[in-house]
Amino acid sequence: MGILVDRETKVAVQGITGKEGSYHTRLMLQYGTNIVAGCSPGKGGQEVHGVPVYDTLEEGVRHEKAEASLVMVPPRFAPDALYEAAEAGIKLIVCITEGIPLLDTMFAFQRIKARYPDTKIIGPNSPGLIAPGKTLLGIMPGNIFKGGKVGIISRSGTLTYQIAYELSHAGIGQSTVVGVGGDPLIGMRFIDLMKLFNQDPETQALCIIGEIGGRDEEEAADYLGTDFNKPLVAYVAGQTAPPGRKMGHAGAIASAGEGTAESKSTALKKAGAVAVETSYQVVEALLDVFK
Amino acid sequence: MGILVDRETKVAVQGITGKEGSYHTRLMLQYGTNIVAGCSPGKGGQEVHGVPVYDTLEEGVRHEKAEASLVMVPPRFAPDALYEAAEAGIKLIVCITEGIPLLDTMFAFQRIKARYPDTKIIGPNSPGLIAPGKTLLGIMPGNIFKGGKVGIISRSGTLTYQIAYELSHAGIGQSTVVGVGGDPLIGMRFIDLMKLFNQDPETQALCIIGEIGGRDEEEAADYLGTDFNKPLVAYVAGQTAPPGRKMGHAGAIASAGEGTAESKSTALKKAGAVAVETSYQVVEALLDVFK
Amino acid sequence: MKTLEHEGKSIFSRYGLLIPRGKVVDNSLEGKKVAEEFGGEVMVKAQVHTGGRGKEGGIKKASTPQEALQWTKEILGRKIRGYTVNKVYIEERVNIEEEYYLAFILDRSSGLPLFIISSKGGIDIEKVAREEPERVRRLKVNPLWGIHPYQVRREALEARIPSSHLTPIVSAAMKLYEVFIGEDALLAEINPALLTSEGRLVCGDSKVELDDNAFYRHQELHNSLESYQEEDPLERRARKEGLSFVKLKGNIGVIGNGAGLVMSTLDSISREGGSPANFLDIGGGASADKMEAAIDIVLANPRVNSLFINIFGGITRCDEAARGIIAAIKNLSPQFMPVVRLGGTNEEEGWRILEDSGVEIKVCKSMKEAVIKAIEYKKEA
Amino acid sequence: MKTLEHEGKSIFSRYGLLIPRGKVVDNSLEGKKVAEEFGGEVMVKAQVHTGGRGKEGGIKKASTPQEALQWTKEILGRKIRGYTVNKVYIEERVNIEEEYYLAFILDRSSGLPLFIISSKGGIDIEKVAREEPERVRRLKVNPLWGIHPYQVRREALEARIPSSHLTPIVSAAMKLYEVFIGEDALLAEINPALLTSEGRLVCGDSKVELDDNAFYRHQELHNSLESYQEEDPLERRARKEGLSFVKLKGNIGVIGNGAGLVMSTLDSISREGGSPANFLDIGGGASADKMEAAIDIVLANPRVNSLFINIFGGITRCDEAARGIIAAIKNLSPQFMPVVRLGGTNEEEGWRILEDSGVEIKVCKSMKEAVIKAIEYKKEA
Repeated sequence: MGILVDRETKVAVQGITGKEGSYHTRLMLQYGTNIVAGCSPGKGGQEVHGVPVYDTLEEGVRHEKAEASLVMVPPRFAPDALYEAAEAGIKLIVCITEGIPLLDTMFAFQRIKARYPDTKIIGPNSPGLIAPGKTLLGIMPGNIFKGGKVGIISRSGTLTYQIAYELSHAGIGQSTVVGVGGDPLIGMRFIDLMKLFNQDPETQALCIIGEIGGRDEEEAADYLGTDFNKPLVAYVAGQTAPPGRKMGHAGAIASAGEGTAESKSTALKKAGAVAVETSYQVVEALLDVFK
Repeated sequence: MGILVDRETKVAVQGITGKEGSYHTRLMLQYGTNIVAGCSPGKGGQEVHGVPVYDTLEEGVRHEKAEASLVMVPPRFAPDALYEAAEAGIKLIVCITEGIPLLDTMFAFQRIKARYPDTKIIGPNSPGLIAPGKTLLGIMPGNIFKGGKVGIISRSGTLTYQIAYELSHAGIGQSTVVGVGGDPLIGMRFIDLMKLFNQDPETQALCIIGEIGGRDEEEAADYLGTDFNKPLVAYVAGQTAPPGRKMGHAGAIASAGEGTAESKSTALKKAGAVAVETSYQVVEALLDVFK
Repeated sequence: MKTLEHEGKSIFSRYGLLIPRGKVVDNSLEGKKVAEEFGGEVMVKAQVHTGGRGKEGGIKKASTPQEALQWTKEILGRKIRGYTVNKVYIEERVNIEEEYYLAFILDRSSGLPLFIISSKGGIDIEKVAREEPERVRRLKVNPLWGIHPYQVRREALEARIPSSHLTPIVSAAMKLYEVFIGEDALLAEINPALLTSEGRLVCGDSKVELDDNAFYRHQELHNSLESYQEEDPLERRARKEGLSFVKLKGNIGVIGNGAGLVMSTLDSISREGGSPANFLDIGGGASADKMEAAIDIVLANPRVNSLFINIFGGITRCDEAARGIIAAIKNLSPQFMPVVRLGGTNEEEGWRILEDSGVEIKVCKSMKEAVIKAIEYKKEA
Repeated sequence: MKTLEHEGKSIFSRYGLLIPRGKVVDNSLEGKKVAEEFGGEVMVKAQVHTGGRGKEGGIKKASTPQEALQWTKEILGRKIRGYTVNKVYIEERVNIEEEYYLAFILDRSSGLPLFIISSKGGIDIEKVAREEPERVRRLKVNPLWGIHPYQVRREALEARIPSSHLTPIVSAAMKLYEVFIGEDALLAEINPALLTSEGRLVCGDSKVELDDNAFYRHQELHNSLESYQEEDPLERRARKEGLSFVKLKGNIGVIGNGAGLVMSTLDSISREGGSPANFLDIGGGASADKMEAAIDIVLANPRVNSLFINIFGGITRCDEAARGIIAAIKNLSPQFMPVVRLGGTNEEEGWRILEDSGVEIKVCKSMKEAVIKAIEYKKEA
């Protein structure tokens, strides 16, 4: 199995009747994801691509035993979806929604942590995660991934696809690929996922795709220096980004003097990672690892 | 020792430089209470009746090892005093203050319960508690109490003094007397204290002084019918109170059909208590118990 | 402190809850004018601090401005459950499809806000709970978690509200919680919560109880409320003096220190065959000034023909209390002999002071004796 | 979104924080008039979206209305760190006893509001933290517990603020937290927080950053803010088109889908010796309309002499993306040959469509090749 999810993982889609929700439900079903339920208030009793829809997620969990959920609702309804999922007993919540007010995220994380400490959240503003050939929870294009032995943790969407595509072409498959989300406040962070990859027998090397802003890469470097025991290749995007400017999404912003691509790369290098300077060097570095 | 407190209990007074705080600190010291510290922002370094004053309670706990605290500050500062005491590590907070907005009390209780589940709170709007001959935490007139074997739990102030006075005169001393507070939302309730009295070897009988409003007496009756194994005499004041009217303090109000003195007395009687109809029958009933 | 319907609705409206257009009037001509403004079809509603207005003829439908005038005239000045109607609320009518119930109340037992929702509104919620319990749901709200739409949806569906009505119901419930927390309410109730044929949720009535202790946070609002003006004048005066006073139906005036002690005094009077005229707690201290105000208020009740002062001396000693009582009685010289019972700290000195004062007082040592004397000593009516 | 000083102060004031009287003016005569109104002694402060105004001559003391006129005249129109001063804030002076620092900031690492307090204000807090760390305290606020006066007192005392100043400091910090939560702020800073000789705490400056994602909750406020008018005109246009655009200093115009991909494109260009003119993320979909707007914005920058479009086809397939690119380029007919790199789903069909289109495009298959071509293909300036 991949980390966190496998072929059997029973998935619910929150906001399944929406345009995005319904579209990606179809793509995920095609990929083989075991979507057992959807929810959408006022739409209970309908079906979306054969998936039963409930008014509340709690019914989806009760009747269909959903274990993981995908949040695909507009930003102002997303916090409610997180609370609902946590209370319904969902153990892995993948929040795709972009644009949630940060204090909403902050309160939701704190409340869920206090009351349901075992609930894991990926995102918000995450493309989801994929265990290639097994299951896909998110909006990633499944066809470009290939099963294999490299784990990927990334703060980016398209860049991850780009790198995974190149890896697949070069014959390097992926065990699990996780997009942690592009927001400044996210649930599972690099370090949380590194711990899972560290214990995952399928994963023989890890690739981290970082960005300017925050301290996730620095934390990863700290962890790498202590307990992590697999080869790690890292690329941190944004070496040319001017400080103080938001690059595309909310989380990608470096404050003066800290959270720059350079400082992050340096920290990772010092801790023993192969830190490369362009995305296309990731493949070379991983080929080196497996030589 | 009494329940909750004994001669050695180290007490801090929050609001010690206020008029009430300073006055009752003197009375408590005279009674023998081991007051080790007081706090009052901006007054750190002073002394009140020989008790060192700190700017923050945390310093009082750190330097003087205070274990219990008395809250004697005006209503709008009282929630802060509760939070401060809980975070400082105080295990028993006795809140004398009357007139705290109920939602402030509600939030304080919920937050403290979530973060410091072992912290006990008595009150708000409590006259405090006394272990006669040992220690006094509160504004009760110490001289009318007498050490002995009857525990008293009461929602009232003066009425408790009246009954304790009559008991003392009749030769029936008290182990510990606790005023739970006259507010609709209180910390320790009848049932919580009954559990402590149940285990207290010094207490051979219990006297409950109830009032209209709420469900504390009914809860006490439920507990009495199951686990409580000492004689219990109860008086519930307010048999003539018109429903829907607040009698003196915020907690004493019976809603239509529930929380009346009659329904409470009946519940207690059914559970095996001796429920009397006037305060002066309490002494007779307890004399009967010890006959 | 309880609000009138229109006051509660104006609070609701500030939080974004929908209310019908409405205006308060105190004469029938104005009632007509407002009805005209609203297009003729209006509700005419007595504004009084009591429930059950409908049954007592305090709520009427008018189909024309002239009818509104007539109903306003008929309702104004009327007595509803002891409350005189001084103001009437003229409100536009809405197209009602369903009547629901929504409320938050501070629950004493759990110490939490309790959310109550029912698919049957417009009548007493306790009655619905008894007769159709499956249509009422209660949810204890953990305030650290908050209340969120999914909880309202779940409870609404469980209470058998159709899922097509969820959106306006959820929105209203969330706003009502904001009212509850934001205004320091002990109760915030919408009953009926009207689902209109346009699919909006409109507050048909309001019931709000505010926490007097939180007055300082909402001074502007509290001062604007009409309620204080409508209490019993003696109760109003007592409140101003800082005394806790409740008028009862009997003839024995009672003053004591401490709510429990006063309540137990009333209990004892009833048990011994008497009938108390009031509850009056002077609180701690028992100074001569407070005692004087207390006696004055108690005696201002024309039914009172006996006076019983019951003081327990704790920290305030009985000798101090005795001096206060004597000073007060000297100043007021009541027409009948007060019964005074003093007990507690320094009681013997207190008794001596009372007895040596030269003032006509019946001094009693035990409560039981005092109660019996107070019943005997009533002035012949 | 960051506010100007006077905008932040007006927010503070709504929450009960004290601010000096002040007025915004855009001409020197008005500056004089306001100074007269305030009694002559005023501060004249440039309103620009950048720090360090003082050092750049953007903040001046005036002792007479005439001086205020002069300073206003001198400051208006000036450029401060790239920002033109269009407005000046005239503010009354207060009697300063101490300058403190208070702020709440959303801390990414802990995911919590961070309270920062210092006994040294008026200068950059990071500098104080480096040089006198004992005078700065940081407290992570658990939002479920809240922040309470005792915490502020404790941190203030630890930061060496004298206990006689606690009351106004505590009150201001509590209100600042309300601003932070109530306005969806990412940063709410008072620096300096002026303790006046009258013992009040007055906000000497304001620094507020609001969360754009929470716009819908604060529409009135956000619409009233001046900040949007002052961005680069191209950035403003991009925002309106829903594109994420940041102007840089080079000459190669870059368009891509996905923030990470575009950032990595910029990284590659720099590494291969080129210099990017901008960051532009068109997001998902890559429709012809969006592509056209993107190219138009990139080419509107006169420094641009090369265009690099880098698209990874995921769910949106490369063939769709290719058709969009061709339509956009046909409409705009740029003066130099665009380098297009397509990769991912259906890439071969995408390449074929581009090559068969008849439009002048250099099609590249790998990113590295594309980057090198984009550097080579720049139009001779």
